[in-house]
Amino acid sequence: MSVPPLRLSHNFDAYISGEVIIHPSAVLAPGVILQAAPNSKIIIGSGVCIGMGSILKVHEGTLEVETGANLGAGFLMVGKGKIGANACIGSATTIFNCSVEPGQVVAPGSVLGDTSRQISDLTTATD
Amino acid sequence: MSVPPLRLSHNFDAYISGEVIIHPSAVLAPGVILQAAPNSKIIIGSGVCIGMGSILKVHEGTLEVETGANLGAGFLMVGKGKIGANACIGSATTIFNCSVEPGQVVAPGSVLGDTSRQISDLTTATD
Amino acid sequence: MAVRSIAEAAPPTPWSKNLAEPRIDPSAFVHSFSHVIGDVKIEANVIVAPGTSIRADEGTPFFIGENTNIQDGVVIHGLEKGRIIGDDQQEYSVWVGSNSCITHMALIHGPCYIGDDCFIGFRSTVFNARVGAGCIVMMHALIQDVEIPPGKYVPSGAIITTQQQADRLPDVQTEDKQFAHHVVGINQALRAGYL
Repeated sequence: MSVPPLRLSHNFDAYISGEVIIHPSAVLAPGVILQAAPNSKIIIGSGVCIGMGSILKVHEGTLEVETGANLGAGFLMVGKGKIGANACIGSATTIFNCSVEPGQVVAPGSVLGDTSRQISDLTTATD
Repeated sequence: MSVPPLRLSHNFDAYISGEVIIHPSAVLAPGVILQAAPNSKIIIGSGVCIGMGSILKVHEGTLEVETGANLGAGFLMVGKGKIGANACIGSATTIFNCSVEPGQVVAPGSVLGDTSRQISDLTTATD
Repeated sequence: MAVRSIAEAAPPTPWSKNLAEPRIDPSAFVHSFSHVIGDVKIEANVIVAPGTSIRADEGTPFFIGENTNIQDGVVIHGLEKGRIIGDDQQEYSVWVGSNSCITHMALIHGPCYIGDDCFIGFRSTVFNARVGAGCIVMMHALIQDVEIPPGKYVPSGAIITTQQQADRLPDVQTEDKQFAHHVVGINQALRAGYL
């Protein structure tokens, strides 16, 4: 799978909007965007580490990142779900409307929760 | 393998001693300790994210964390080595005198670089 | 070097009304980024590195023998109940003997006895146990509810929770001592940063 190169954001600050609860021991790298729509929320637990340029957005329900989880640079999560405690998500991974078990390791550049139609005979199709 | 639970640090400041060069866009969670002995140094690249209570120490040579790498809460690194760009290291991992490739994901609670004697016939010994 | 304000009396609790304070030998070094709380006796030339937490606020008292080295990120704590007998035949929640090395991020949880000349490796846990003199415990090990005879070697990642396992541990060999010595040596190099 090919993923665009990660680049450092010009903006060192995180952008946070809506109901977003961040434990004081969590850290957000530069350029992180956390956005919860009305009637939904984002919860970031203790010791969580969110890599540069990551984007987490939820439009309904709760998106929770549990204690000690580590989200690599360029992580994208859209929709509700839970990243379990101490899970480790490789850089440039996309998670759509699903969850990750505690302690789980996700390879960099993965796509989880993609339910779109797969075309098996394209040589460019990925795992 | 058993690892002690992560604990919240009492110290909200990082403790830094010796020649430690930190890019202004890197972020350090509470309780991080970075320590370089004389004639050695630590380099923390842009967009790096270092989780709560992590300890990085080098006694000779250079310990470098490249751009976009994420080090989970309670990470411990002792000795020289390089954490490659965008690598993602699970929480409570120990790295002793060795390196991690760019983009690599390391499972939480791992030990890398341990060259101590292994005992194969202890049924209790783990990988 | 003088001990700074991090040595505190234990807070009053339902089980302990007395505000015991640490007793720290003037030759010991306690880093200002560490916490030493309650009835803790620290002997000569002990080093307590940054980021350590030695809290005798529940189980008490603690003893740390001379020349012992408590590295960064170590936690020493004790349960309210349960005591071990120290080398002076008194009761302690945690006893750590002389010339021992408790390395980075180890968790020493009382009731717990660690003898003289022991090495406890990175991130290992010792809880409700006795570790005899001269033992070497490597990294990420768990020792709980057992008594380890003197001079035994616990490999990295071992989980020793029954006495049968403890009795089958191999003896320390020269190479183990060299490895432990190497790790302690690294800390000596880094110590220049504190003093």
